[in-house]
Amino acid sequence: MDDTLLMVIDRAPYGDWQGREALDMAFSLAAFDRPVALLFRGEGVNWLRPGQDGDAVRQKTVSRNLGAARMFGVSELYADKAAMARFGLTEPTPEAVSVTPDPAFYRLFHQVVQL
Amino acid sequence: MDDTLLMVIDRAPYGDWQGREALDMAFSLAAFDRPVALLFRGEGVNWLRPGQDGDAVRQKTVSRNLGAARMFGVSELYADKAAMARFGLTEPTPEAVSVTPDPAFYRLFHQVVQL
Amino acid sequence: MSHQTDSMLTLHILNKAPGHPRFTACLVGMAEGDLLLLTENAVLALADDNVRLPASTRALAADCKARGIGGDVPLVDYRGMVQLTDRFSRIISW
Amino acid sequence: MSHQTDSMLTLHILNKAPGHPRFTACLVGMAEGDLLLLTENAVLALADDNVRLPASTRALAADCKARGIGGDVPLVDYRGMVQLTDRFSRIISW
Amino acid sequence: MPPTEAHQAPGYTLVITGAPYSSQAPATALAFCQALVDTGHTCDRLFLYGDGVYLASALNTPPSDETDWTAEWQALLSRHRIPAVACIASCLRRGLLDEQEATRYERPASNLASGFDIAGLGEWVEAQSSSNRVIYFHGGA
Amino acid sequence: MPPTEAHQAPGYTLVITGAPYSSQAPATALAFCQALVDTGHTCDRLFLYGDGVYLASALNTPPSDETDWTAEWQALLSRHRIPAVACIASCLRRGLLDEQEATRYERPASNLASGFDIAGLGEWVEAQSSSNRVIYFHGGA
Repeated sequence: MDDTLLMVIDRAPYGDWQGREALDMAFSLAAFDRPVALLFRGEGVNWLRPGQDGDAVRQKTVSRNLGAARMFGVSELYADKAAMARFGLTEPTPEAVSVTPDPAFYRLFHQVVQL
Repeated sequence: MDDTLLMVIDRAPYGDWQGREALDMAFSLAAFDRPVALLFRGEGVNWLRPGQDGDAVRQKTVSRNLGAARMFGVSELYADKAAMARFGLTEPTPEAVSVTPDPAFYRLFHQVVQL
Repeated sequence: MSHQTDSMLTLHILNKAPGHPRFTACLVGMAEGDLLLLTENAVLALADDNVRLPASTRALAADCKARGIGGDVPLVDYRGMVQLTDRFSRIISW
Repeated sequence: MSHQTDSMLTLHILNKAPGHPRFTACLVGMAEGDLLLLTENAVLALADDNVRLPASTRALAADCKARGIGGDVPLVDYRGMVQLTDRFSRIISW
Repeated sequence: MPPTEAHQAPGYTLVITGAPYSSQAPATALAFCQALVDTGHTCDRLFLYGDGVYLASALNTPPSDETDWTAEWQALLSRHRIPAVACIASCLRRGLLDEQEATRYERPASNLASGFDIAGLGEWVEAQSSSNRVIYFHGGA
Repeated sequence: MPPTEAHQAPGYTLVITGAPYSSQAPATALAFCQALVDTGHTCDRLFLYGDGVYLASALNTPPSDETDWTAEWQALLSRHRIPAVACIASCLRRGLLDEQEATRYERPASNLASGFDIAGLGEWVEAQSSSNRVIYFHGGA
């Protein structure tokens, strides 16, 4: 366990703003050089789906924000393995490491936050 | 099928205001002499639980509002039979008739509204 | 196009993600001949292994496109949604 | 009372109704020795036949009282909740 | 696809119960309303209820690269002379006030956006009989 | 039950992300915060984020027989000199403005309740290291 804060996103994109606002929190931590990781869990794995186009609903395409995560200093991205399979996201994504969000996983982090 | 509008409450009380605001709609219809019925479905059946005391969370006790429903002109109250059993509300309540919210039930009503 | 309405049949407009309790309640509440229109986060059901949708399902094109969802149900645009609300006089928003 | 904290153990504060996807996610995320505190609509789990709660469950008294929920887990008042947040340095709000 | 032919009036009442930035409801309803008028239908009124009243705040200030749903709705309402009513009980609880309510309750300001009026649930009851369709746009949670 | 003894400062940061009248979050957080101070703990700050910023509206006007959560929080904050900060990005989207932001964005009024300030997420980042506990009170949906 290090000092890293794990930000969990378990809501699908575009239907509400919770994931965006969680991402803003993660980016803020990174901007202040605090270690932060992201976990996409449950319906939140749909953030990682290829081929998104937010313009269709007049929102920003969230996967683009995500692409910038590493640039912003968010070092680790994780995806819920079972949820990826459930939503047909079987390919390994370049962005995220597949994990099982069990107690052992959560304990790798100093703090766990979800909105 | 008559002209009755069925207002469905499927959220538990006290955690949010959706049920209260649905009830306000039902009472408004009744105030204008429009026929209206209420269905408590899923977690919403907890509106019918005896022994509530909203003061404990500094809210009004919702079951009291409900007691006034007939007085306000809401003629029919229904409760989801399976959900009642699931939440240990096995006794027949004086307020509501147990039903199964299936297509045949919904078709008894001119309109079905839920918040 | 005629303006006949199917008086007992119902258009179910469902905008909740598949894990929401109301998603299941909607499917259970559908009668034969009813039509299901998936909007907003409900279109994720098209990619969800856990969900079996009725044959008479449509999905809002814009919401599918935003989320990168393909799927094999007919897509409708907002005008198509208007047409559906024209055709059905009974409409339930879930 | 000592102020020793169980450094790896976690207090899980859960306020979602039992049908919410996060309710299950919370139970799955709990380790042995962790404590579950049910608040707000989550206390309905005490009356819900579909839910099996871990042995180490507490519930917020005010929320139980408001909803007419009895149940057989220890109740804590808001001061008791403060004590729990004192005791656990790791706290997850679900 | 050919445009849907219009019914004769009476037309549609749209009810929004989800807030902008917490839900997609105002956005979906906007696109639907635009499609209504594009196909010659009449939108009799927009009714805001519950969290939907937050759409009517004149103070909503989204980032310049995000859609301003309040402004978009104001433009559509004005362009097609659609009356928009926010439920008074929902508004008062959630801090949406016109000048009259601000004065009545001695609050320091009013924030209701132009194009929206505050009124009671009677407007919604009225819609039940005067409109041909009442369509609800809820939050997603 | 004896009162919990207090830690020495640093104390608690409370984060509210659920709105009043749509969620119980501000109510549960209020009772928790009262219990904190009653047992000699320090509440370092209240941070409002997402829908939680709606708590900070000076225009919230609940019916007289319902609890006024904004007023209750203002009283508690003032009594114990607890700083309260609402996230600026959440506030702008949702129409919560202080005078400075109202002027900057040329909006017709401001509505931030006294006792609350608007600031960036830096305040929350700061809480991670300066407070001993950061406790979140979310909406229920």
